[in-house]
Amino acid sequence: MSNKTGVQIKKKKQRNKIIELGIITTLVIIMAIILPSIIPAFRLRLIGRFLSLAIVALGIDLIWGYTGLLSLGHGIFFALGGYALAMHLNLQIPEGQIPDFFNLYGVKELPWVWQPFYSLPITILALVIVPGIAAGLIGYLVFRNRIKGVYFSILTQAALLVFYNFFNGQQKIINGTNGLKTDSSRIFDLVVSSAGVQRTFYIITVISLVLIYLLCRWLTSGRFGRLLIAIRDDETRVRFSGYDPTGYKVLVFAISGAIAGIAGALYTVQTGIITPSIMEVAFSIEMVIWVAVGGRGTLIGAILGTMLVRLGQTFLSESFPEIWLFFQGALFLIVVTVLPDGIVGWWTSYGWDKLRSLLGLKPSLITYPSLVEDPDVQQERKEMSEQ
Amino acid sequence: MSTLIEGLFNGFSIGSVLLIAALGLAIVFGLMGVINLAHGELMMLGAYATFVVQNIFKPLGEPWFSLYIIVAIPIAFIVSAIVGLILERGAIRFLYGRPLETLLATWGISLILRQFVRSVNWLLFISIGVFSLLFFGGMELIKRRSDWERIKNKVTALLLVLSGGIAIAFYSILSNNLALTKAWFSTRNVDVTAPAWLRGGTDAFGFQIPYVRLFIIVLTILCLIGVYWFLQRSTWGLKIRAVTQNRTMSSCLGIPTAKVDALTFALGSGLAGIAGCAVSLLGSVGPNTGQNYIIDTFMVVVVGGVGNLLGTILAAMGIGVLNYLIGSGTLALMFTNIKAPQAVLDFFFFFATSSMAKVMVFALIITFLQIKPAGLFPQKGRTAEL
Amino acid sequence: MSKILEIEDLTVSFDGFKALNNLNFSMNAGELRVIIGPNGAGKTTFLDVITGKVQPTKGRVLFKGRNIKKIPEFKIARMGIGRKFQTPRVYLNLTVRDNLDLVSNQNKNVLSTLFGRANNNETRTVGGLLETIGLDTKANLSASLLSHGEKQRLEIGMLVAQSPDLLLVDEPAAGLTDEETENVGALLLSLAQSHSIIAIEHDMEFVRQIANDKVTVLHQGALLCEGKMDEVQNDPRVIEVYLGETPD
Amino acid sequence: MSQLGRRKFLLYSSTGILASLMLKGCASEGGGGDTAADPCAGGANPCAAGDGIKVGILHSLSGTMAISETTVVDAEMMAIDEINAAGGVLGKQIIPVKEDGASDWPTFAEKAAKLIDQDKVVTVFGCWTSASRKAVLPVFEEKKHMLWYPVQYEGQECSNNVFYTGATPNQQIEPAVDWLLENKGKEFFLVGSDYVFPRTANTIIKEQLAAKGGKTVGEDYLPLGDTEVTPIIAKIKAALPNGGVIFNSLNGDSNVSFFKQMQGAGLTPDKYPVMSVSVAEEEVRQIGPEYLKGHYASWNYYQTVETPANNKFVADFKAKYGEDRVTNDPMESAYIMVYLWKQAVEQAGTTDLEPVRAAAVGQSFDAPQGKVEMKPNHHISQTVRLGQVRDDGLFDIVWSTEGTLDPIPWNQYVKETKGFACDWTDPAKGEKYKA
Repeated sequence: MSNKTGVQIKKKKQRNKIIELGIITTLVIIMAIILPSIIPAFRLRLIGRFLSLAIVALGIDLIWGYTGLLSLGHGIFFALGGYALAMHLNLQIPEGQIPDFFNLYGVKELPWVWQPFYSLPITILALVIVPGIAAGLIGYLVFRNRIKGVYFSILTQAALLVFYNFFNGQQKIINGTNGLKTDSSRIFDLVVSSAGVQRTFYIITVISLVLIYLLCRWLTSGRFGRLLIAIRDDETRVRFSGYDPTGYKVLVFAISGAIAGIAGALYTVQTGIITPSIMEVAFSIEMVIWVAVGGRGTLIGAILGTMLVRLGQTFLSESFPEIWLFFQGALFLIVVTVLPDGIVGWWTSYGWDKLRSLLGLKPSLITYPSLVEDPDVQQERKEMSEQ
Repeated sequence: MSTLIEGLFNGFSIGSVLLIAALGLAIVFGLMGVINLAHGELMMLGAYATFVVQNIFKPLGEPWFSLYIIVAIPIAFIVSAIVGLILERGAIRFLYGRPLETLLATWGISLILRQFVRSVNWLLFISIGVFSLLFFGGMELIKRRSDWERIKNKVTALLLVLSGGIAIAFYSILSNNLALTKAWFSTRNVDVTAPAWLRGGTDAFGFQIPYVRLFIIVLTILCLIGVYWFLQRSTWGLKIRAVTQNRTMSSCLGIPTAKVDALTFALGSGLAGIAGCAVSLLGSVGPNTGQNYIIDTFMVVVVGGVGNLLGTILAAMGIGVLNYLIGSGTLALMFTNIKAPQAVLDFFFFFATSSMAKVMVFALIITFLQIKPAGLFPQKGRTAEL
Repeated sequence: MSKILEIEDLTVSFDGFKALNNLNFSMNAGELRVIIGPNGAGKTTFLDVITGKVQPTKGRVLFKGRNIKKIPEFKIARMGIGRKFQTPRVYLNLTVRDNLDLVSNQNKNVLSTLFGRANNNETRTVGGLLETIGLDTKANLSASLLSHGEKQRLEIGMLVAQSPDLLLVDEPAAGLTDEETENVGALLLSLAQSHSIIAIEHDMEFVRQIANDKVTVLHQGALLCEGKMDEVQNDPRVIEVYLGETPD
Repeated sequence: MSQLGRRKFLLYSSTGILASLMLKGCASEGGGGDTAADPCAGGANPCAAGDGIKVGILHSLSGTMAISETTVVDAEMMAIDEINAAGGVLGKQIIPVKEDGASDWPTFAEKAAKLIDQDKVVTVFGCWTSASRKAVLPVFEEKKHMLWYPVQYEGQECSNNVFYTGATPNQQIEPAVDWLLENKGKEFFLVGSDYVFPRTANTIIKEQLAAKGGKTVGEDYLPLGDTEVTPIIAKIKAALPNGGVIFNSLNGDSNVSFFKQMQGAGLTPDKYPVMSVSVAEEEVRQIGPEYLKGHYASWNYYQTVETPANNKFVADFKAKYGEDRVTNDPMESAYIMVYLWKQAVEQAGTTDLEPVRAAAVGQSFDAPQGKVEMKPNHHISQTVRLGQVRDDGLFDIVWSTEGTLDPIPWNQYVKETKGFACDWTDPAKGEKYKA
């Protein structure tokens, strides 16, 4: 009996995998090849930015959805990645010169932190490694002492504020509030804001999103992923089973930070500027709500949620700028109270069946497990056991 | 000597602002385990209440105007407490035991409250009133029917749509009336002016002590005494502590836990209101007022340890004094006086600006948490599962 | 016979309150020891100290002759101490099989967990365990769908998958039906053939079922008496402490 | 079951709230009156044919900067309404398209691109902070479009695509420092918010003081939005035990805390006069005149300027937006720039960008502050006035330049830009040339 179901499940899994792969390929073709040729450049740029935000949402989902760590400080890593790439682009100037803004503050020598960013490979490495290490370090200092839950959230938020102040205050190193522009810089002798370069960045964004999605899939599907869920659900148990949760949490937080770094870099080149305001408290909390709307603990939900919320925001803040905050606040409340599992969670547990019954289709075949999973049966069982 | 006293006094002034702002938060977090990101906005409401009271007293002239602040404190407490009560009943009680979700929900609330003070006008106010009257009144009426349980969902939905529709219609019909749609506060900051007796200061110990600072220190001490008395000596305080210790047991003993939750949250919110009244004497009053305090106050709670007033007090004072010593450059000067090596001096002068002092204080907090992860006074015993 | 666990002069105090007070305790390898005691006797704190969750204020704990002071919990677990909690603590969002698979993982380092796959040995262990705890038909169900008793059994199975030398079991019969209590008791007894076990229990019926070796009675953080079940049951001090709560 | 019921209830109630908010939005959009009816909104674009001329208005309507920027929007809308009431430009009505920068710099860039590409506006009036201007600058430069910027700023910029109607440092900061040196003392303490304008302003002041025999005894920067100024006040007391000049470039909320706490600490205007460059009538009102009385500010315009144009401006503004409103320098600059643009369009006879850009230089306008003229470096000539706060929260003008000062965007006190100038009328000179 168990063997038989095991084989069935394996087959089903394989089939699902193929379907998933098919969907991904189709989406990639649509996003990367068809879309750029049919919508205007500045809208494409907008979508590119949303997609880069979806990447950071994947990172948040990894630590919040799977590992149960709510970071309110991902803006730090996002900004670090963005700054890394922006510094490289700002250095694409004739030999011996330093970026313009340094003149404002009377800086004559390129600060040492800028030196490595002359080289593109080092920059690309740095925009992954630097946020990763920063996240790892913050994570290590916090997790080592078993600080978790809301304490962790608050500390990440405070760290965010500290980085924000630091970047704002360091005009002589990274131009303070004004931030770094990338639009008028050149890359491979092409202007960054030109349509061709932007389209390339857009395609790179789509590809990165897919690659990072696959990475997250791989991370969350195996034993490692199950352990993350175990840490989320009962960390003490994990510890008494002989695992050291600190190492896992540090690693996954670092990975999440690195993902945010990549997202930040892609976002920056498609925005044209990076400033410390990217590290404002509100933005980092918004990242969490994207994941919550889509459905935490489901990777596709993170992407979906980001796109929906950002599109909604663009539309609503264009139409009703004065009351956009009402909407946003309501969104937080609704998602948390009514849709705790997000759209994807709701869909898998209610929506799909509802749709089928609306269409007059037979409800999908009830096997033993799904019978047990049925909330009503569960309720009944509970009531019976209470009697 | 005078420098030392001045330094300590200034540190304590900063600390007392942190403390009065963190007090309500510490109570709500310590007793209920709820992280309230809207705490700053409750402070902001207290500050706006102070503004309104001030404007009511203005036409009365002296000597009444001098006393407005005394009236404003209880009013601010009441306003914030009522709003806190509504929030607890309306949203937060559904989220007990889910701290991270509470955190997100209260952030949503804070966004709404910030926009509310920007947009609020008589019409919006009345429309909300109409809606509440229709909806909750209707609910009360229908609840009496015997088949209530069966029709609950449908009726709720219907009532919601109906009363919402009527309220919106009401709003749109009257929305051309300029007198009604004039925003109460608008998006601009409002001015709260301390009464004359709180402006200026007195010379003592060779430096000037601002009256406002003294006032806030005294107010903080009064609040502490009040909270201590309430929690330790009053019946409701006993009930609150009982529920904190063991909710199920308390409930079995006939303590109305829901009421206790609401009361605790209202108390914390009310204290935020008083804090808002206090900070309105020092800084700006506007929709974003609360945001300026929220992270600092959380740091106080984290360093102090959960559910321990003494820890909160020490943490607030400690952070206050550190902030002052580093930010004002006093520490850097001290090291100059004792002829510390140049590298050490450079280090301390680098952090001797207001911006960098924050960076330094945060680094110190993180270091502190390496030694005492659960704060100054951690809860002990086997119930203290981290 | 060698001592698997020795506890000398152990004191644990929380803010002056002594949860454990100069406790001395030792047990042999292969023994099944039942610890009883009224509420607040310090039973759970006792387990907390052995597993490294709480650090002793005074005294020391030797596991297989090694002092476990300052060793983090996960390392103690790797040394061979497994613990079952009072309320069953399994990973509700994972399937039964995954629950067992996680603990049976032989190399629990971050990287090997990330890149490694379950080897044949481990798969076999998991398969065998599923049968032992009687959950093979529900192997692919999410653990949240199990009944209370099934969860208790799953958790015991997870303990075994860890292949520890010493099992600490905290009130395994709490909240179970009579039939399930019997099941769990039988499971414990069969495990006792290959493991050393410390079981904490309130349910005297159950204690009688499993207590073939010695029984230890704790009271106010200190050892009250120790001996065979019959001796303990008739000890006047024990009767006094329990104030007639013992069914007789 | 009750679980489900509750969820449903919450779902319904929140959708209800959402719906009501949406309707509210529509209502205020239609009835509020501050948004001009926009015949171009929605669907196809009938405006291209020539029913009106679309201009963009790009400010923060939400977020921290909304407090300041909405006042500027009011002034711009007033100018547009006046022009439309007088028959419009080239016989067409001006149609303002408002966008919200939301106090977020990337959003500014995004909305700028939207205004240009999608709404096809002929020019944009907008921005307040330097950071937002720097964020949109690449957009305007790439599209060779036109931005009008109404706020005093740190200079060190001169774009062909921007017209600046706020003061450059030599039209605000430098005269103030000269006056202080002459009348108030030689020792200066510099206070500012931690961002580019105060930092650059203070760099200039330090150079200027060094050149003119003054002394900088200390400086400190408060993080944006921070309200605890005790450490700074302690520093001031330590550095200036017997009184001296405080030069204040704090921004927004921090000013409130600064002045309130300064008074308590006994730093009074007679011993510690404060010269502010970001405190105008609107800010005085928010801080409370009680705290500010006797302190100074440096601007080109005050509500109390006595010119016929200003009397009309103030009266019209109060009639339009309410008696309790005040006018200030950025609002006046915003008002000016709409008129300067209108004149340029009329002279060019078209709204095409290049003719308008060329025609704009040399336009002069009888502004509330007096006559102003757009110079070849795309900044305007201005009168500089120092004001002292009086009981009612307005300013007594204590000093003023004779006539106007020409703008100098590249600062002559800063070594790197000394000797440079900007001239867009001569292709050989352009953005930055050695004069």
